[in-house]
Amino acid sequence: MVNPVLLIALPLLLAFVSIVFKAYKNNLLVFGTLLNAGLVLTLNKGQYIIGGFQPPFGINLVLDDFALTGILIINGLFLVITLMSLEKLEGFASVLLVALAGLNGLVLTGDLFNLFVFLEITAITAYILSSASKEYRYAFNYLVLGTLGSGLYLFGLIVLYAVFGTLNMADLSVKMAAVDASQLVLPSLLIFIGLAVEVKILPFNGWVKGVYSGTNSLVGPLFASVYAAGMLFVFGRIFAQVIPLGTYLRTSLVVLGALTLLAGEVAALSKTRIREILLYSSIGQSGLIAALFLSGLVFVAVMQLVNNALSKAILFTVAGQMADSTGTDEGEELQGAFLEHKIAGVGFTIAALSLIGLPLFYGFISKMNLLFGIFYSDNYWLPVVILLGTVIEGTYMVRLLVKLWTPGDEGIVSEKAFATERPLTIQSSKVMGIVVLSVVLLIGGLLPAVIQDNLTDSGSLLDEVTPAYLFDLKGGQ
Amino acid sequence: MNLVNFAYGLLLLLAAFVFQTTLTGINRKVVARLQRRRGPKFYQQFIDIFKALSKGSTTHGWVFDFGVIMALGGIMATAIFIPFGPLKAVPGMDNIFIIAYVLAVGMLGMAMSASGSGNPWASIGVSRALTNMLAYDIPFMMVVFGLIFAFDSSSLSGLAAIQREGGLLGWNVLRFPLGGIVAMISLQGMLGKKPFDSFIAPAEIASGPMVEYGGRHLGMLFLLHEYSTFIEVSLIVHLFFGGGATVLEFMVKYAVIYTFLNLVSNVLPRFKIDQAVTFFYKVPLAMAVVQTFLIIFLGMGVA
Amino acid sequence: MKRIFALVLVAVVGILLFSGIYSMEGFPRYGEAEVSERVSMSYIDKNVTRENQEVVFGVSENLETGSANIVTSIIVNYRSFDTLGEVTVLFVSALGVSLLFGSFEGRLRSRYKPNFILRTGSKVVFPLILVMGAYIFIHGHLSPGGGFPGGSMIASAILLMYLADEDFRVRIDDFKKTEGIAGAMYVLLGLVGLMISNYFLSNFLDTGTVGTLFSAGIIPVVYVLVGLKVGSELTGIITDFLKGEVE
Amino acid sequence: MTFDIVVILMFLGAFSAYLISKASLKAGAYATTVFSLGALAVLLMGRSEIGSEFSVLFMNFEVTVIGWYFSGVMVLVYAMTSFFNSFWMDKMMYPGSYNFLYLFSLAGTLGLFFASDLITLFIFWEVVVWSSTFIIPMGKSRRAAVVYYTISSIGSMATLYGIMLVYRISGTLVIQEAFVPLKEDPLTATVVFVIFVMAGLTKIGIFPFHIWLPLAHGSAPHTFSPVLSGGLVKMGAFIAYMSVAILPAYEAFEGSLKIMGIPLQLYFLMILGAISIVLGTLMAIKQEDAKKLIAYSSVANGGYILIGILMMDQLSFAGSMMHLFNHAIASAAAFLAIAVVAYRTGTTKISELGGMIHRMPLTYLTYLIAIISLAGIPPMGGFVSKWLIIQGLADRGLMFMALAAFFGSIGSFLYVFRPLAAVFLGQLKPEHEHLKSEPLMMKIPMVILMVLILYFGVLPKWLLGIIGEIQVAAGIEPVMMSGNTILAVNGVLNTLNVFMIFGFGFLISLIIFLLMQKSRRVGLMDTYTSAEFIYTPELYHYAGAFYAPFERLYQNHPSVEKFLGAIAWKFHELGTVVNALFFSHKPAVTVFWTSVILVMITLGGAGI
Amino acid sequence: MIQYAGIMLILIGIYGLLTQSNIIKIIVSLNIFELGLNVFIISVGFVREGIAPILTSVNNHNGLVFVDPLPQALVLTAIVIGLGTTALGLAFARSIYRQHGTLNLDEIGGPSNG
Repeated sequence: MVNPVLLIALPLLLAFVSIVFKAYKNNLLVFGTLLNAGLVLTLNKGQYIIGGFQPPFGINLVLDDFALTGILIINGLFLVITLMSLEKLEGFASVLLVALAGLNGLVLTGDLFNLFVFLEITAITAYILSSASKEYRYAFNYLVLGTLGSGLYLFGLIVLYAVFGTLNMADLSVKMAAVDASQLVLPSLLIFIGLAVEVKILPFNGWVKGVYSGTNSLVGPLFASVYAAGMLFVFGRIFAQVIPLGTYLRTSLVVLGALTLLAGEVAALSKTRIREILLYSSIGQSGLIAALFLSGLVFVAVMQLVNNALSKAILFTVAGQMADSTGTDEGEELQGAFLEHKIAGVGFTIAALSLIGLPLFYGFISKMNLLFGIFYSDNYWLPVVILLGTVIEGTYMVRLLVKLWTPGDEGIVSEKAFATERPLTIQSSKVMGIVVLSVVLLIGGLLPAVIQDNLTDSGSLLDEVTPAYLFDLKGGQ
Repeated sequence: MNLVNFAYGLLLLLAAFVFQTTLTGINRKVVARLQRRRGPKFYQQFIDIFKALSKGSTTHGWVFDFGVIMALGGIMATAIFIPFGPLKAVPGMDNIFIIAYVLAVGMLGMAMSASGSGNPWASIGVSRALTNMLAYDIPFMMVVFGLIFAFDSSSLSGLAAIQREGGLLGWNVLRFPLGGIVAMISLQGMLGKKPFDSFIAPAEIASGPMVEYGGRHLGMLFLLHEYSTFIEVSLIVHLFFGGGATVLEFMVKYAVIYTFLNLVSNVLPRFKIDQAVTFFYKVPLAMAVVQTFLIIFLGMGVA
Repeated sequence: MKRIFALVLVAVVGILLFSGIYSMEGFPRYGEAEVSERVSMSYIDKNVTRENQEVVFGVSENLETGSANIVTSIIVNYRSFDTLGEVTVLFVSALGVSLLFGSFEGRLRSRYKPNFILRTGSKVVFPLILVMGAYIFIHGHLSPGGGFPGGSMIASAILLMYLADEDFRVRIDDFKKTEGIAGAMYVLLGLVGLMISNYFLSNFLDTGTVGTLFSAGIIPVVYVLVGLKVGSELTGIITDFLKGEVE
Repeated sequence: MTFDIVVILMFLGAFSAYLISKASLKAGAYATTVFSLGALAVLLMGRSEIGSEFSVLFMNFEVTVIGWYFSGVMVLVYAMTSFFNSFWMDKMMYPGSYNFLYLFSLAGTLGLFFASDLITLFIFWEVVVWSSTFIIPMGKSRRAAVVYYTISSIGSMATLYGIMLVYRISGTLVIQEAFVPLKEDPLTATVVFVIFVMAGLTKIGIFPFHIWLPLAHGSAPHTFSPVLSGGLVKMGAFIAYMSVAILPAYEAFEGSLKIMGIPLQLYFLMILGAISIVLGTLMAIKQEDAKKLIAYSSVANGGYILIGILMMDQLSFAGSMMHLFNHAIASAAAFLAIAVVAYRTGTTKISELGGMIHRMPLTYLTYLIAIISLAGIPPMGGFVSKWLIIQGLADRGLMFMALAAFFGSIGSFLYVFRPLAAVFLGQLKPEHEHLKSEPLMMKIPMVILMVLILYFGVLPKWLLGIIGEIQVAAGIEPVMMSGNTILAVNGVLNTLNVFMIFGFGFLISLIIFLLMQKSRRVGLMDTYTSAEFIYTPELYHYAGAFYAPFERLYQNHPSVEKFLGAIAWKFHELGTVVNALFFSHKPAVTVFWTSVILVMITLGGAGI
Repeated sequence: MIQYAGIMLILIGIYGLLTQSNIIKIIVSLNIFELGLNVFIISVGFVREGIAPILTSVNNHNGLVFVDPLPQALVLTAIVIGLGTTALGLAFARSIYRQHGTLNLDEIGGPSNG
């Protein structure tokens, strides 16, 4: 029996070791990520207590379906992304190990204050990673907002502690459920804002643009898929399972999520730089997933989250690599970039199509299910927003794909001669990573049962919130 | 369909040719008198046609020939569908829409042949002819549509028979006066008479589509012209003037209408092509829509 | 204009915060916190894993946590995972700072030369501060203080040396190694706990009698490690900040 | 069992075509032909197995008559067009992918037509959309692909909403059962109908969703335009059919306001169809590019098809179903003819061509027959279908639709004649003097299509028989035939007789022609030139602004393209506003918004 | 009342963040914000007449009225975390100064809106 705390402790240990043996830190990182990815597969669900003190007095790790999915995604993607972009590590190996520990802790912990600590660990690693672009003003902006956000989170948390006298999630959720939700608007809102900064919900996400638009092929996918996934898992944990939202707050926050979706997609539409397009798309997706969590649709939110994380890992890797090797990620300058990199191009395309939610890819399955979910919660306006968002998203994604595949001006038959002359190189490690991720997306789309079953497997928390209406694509009805 | 039908059809074709060509000759005389001229002999038109047919000619390739053959063939086929008074070559084939569309084969053939000559003037003429057609046909079809709805029949002879049941007052031109006027105006356009003759008038660009023709080609086009006149005027006679219970009745009505149109034509100036379109869409089309509206929604004049 | 607007906005936020917080049912008025209804009561009574009991200073033995300082018992025992995280935060910040300034060489110099008193006095005070720091983290379970204050004091001694001596340079690598080793030891300590009692960071040592120096199980050990780690981390941060402009 | 094999085989065929293309491009292109012809053969042989059901992965299928009919049309168009693929292999950016996507989209359409539940339907719908989206930019326009995708996805997303709504209400996704509860609830039925039919409208290219059609059809690769126009557009008709026949709209809207017996909802759609006819015609008339011209004609013909389907009666519906087939093959043939020209000359601009008949007479003939059918002139197939539609309209007295139909019919003479005159007839340009004739592989599909167009114009019995079955399945009176005579309530049409009389007239005409004196052959430049001496054939060719006087009448027309473009631009601006409002390098901006949101939500909460 | 003071400090911090464009001042504002927060946290655990939660030879058993020890433990963590972010923020500030030659965010261009 493997204790999930190892997922946090081992990378941390390796991080400490890595500054002693500086020369081996990259090896330690690879070792650590591999170890973690391996460990994830051996875990058993359950509650794991730290220090031997029963919750709510001590801190515990909760490894239910939800958290298991979370760490599976986080560790798996972390491994793939790290292996893809080893050459971009520079000095960040130790930071990445800490980040890995932090993200795992974030998803696993069952204590709200402990969550705050991990939130800060993760956030600080993110600040450091975001300085990799040498655009320190954006990193600074992120730091200020992140700190403010976690401060507000702590504020809300302390108010809750003052009232309920506990910091344990399970304990608190029971106690909070007994109280009239309208009493709890303020602390809930403060906690929401605190997390919303990291989850990238409009208008708390002012930092995203500066930080994401300069990311390289390592940091970009890490932020957009792993960090985003981690933060969203936390968000889902808290707002779908811990803090009961009153009707009013739920509605307003769902509206905020929906607005984020629309605003993100619309802003992406107006952009031409690839990473900017992708970052706004990330914002939109975060809004969508947050809205789903807030609506209580945990299962479909997780599906969409998985889809988003997998797709964004590919998209940002390719976009970052484009920027790294050609010095620009302006779509116009990179016309026909996939001519010489067909495999990466196909991977990029699959990711983009999956993100839009087109069939044969996993995104379709998740989109279907989330729509069914929303309809069954008798919400008829949110699907309209989501579908509108999908149309916009499809538009700019297709626009981008078409540009990257088929160079040429309007009115002229597309030819190789029009392709970009910038020297785009994509290492074989990246190509392999992209292939792996796209195959996962394809398998998820064609045989949804494979991913679906892993998400629902004999679970605790997730199964309880998994609604009975869930569309079983195996049966078709 | 058997050989008898074909023979009958051939006969009808001959009759129509003789009748219409004679009428054209007479009309040339009438118009000449109107203009205080002596005018040609009434059989001058026959002479013209046969003379042209027998003369030598030049050709610009096989489309040029094929187009003419197709045009004349199409028009003749259409003429066979038209009941000559009570006489019909093939029963059950006088559906108005069939006639309207078969008519187009001839048009298309001629247009093709003209363009095939390689002479841009011809193409310009064709473009004008087609534009003109777009102008006059729609009000006309609209009125016809109303008629079909009113009587639930799209057979020419059927419609004519229904009118004759009501005597003189049963004539559609009286039942549906607006429609009648539209039909007459459209007919003027169909026949290429003034004021709608800019595509074919000798004074316009090199006689329009006909510019390259001579000899047998031109002769066949003359034939085509006679037949199409026959078809178009017959349509009106059948649709609005009760057709003909006897051949004579039909011929009289026909002659009167044709002459009347000719006279009208001779006192009017000529529209430019876009003026013609504007005119047709402003006045006759509006009238046709009103007429059809009255028929369909108010049942006015439907007995 | 902007400032007035900001003021108004902040005022509105303030009013809402105040009214929101104080209108909540069950939010304790200042000074009226009901400790008995909170989890803290068990920390005071040290009865999380055992039956309710009397805890008497200098008498009670083998409690679940032997720390006389209840706050310390929370930090290092009940919520020790937080502390590991806290150490990590500091660790990763120091790492970030050193990454940002990693390529710099030399040392920034103050516009003002350190005066004689500072130079001499610092040499006297330096060992005293170090000893004081060590005292504080070793006695964290008995008196106010602990690894963090103690570590900070050690770092402040180094800072004092920086101020006093323009050419003072620490060997940053040694500090890094100390930091890394101390951190690793902390985690290993936790893992040992995991092996021995199946709980990560569990208190596997004998807790002794409340109030004596060798009591409280792993607390002093952890605090020593934390103290060393924090001291070297802060030293590292100070050193990095004082690095010069030359790349 | 035949049909599941077809569907699966087509997907596998797509992959194998890709792999074969890696070995040899030509072989890959021929593989598309082989596979699509194979599918056609299987479809024809499997007619007896209509009604069979099967499942693949999580998708369920049932072969209905209408699905079979539609897929037959689709596969025919694909198969015929695929003969052309090999000629463009070396000119295409991604020939292998082209072959792959070509068959992949075909497989998608098959799945779509055979789908028995709504999700399967939607899956294949989207598969077709995205696979074709990636073929289009290989042609002349990247924007076309984006517009195509956007418009398509507006439709498909609306439909998806409809599917979800239906599922929410009825609890099933099986097409035959899902709509049943809607009959009792006209309001919801209206909502479902409107959003469901939207996908159909976007795909057929009904106003105001028509803007993608000329863009995409006009600038797609030459070998894909026939498929787009002849084939994929018909998917929309399928959806329209489903929303009217399966919903069933007439029953659900029994209580709503009716105009001439047509419920208001359907009448409104018919008006859109009518607008499409008029608009497609007007726009086609003024196009300078042959492919765009045919594309706009597809808009107009889409209007006919839609109106006919919405009528759900004996005549117009049958006409519409038949027109679907006729338009598919005729428009495919026309596009193929233009493709031949483009293959030899490299352009499709009308004014840059001329006199092609002297170099490629067969292509000319194909084009001629195709446009005769498109314009609805006997004795081609298009005539029969248009006749049926118009008879049906006359029966119901739908005067505005009829007005549009007449305008479309007559207008089509104008636009179809234009390429005929300016591309194939007229002066041959000196640079085209030495063009070769069309290759043999191109001749084959053209001849087949020509024969089909003519055959179904003269003997439509077989086709109308199938359509009758469709009508029976849809619960309406089937179109009646006696011998070769179509019996409508207000008229009869014997197509064979029409053909024979036409032949008779032609024979007489031919005899007259042959009896007379032989003509002397002269060159094209040897014409009446108003006493000018002209030596440059390029200048002696009337091609640009063919209907200038008429075009002038509506040159300042309001444009949906511009309107939708303005909307798109507004979205773009909105994005910039979002960007400027919320994203900055200064924390103060976000802190400000945070405070504002905090205030708003707490204030709102306090109020409740 | 110390609790009100805490909230006031939080508000002052927010005001500073809203109005200041100098990076150092922003960091200071942030610190004020955190300070206020910490004060608030401590105040939540205060019990009137309560003693510090340390057993000594004087206050030698657990039956006495202690103030809530947990917030104090939390504050300790929060302070250290605040220290970490401040250090990193200052490091960023120095980097920004090196890059742009100014600490005023208004003078540094933002992301382009192109």
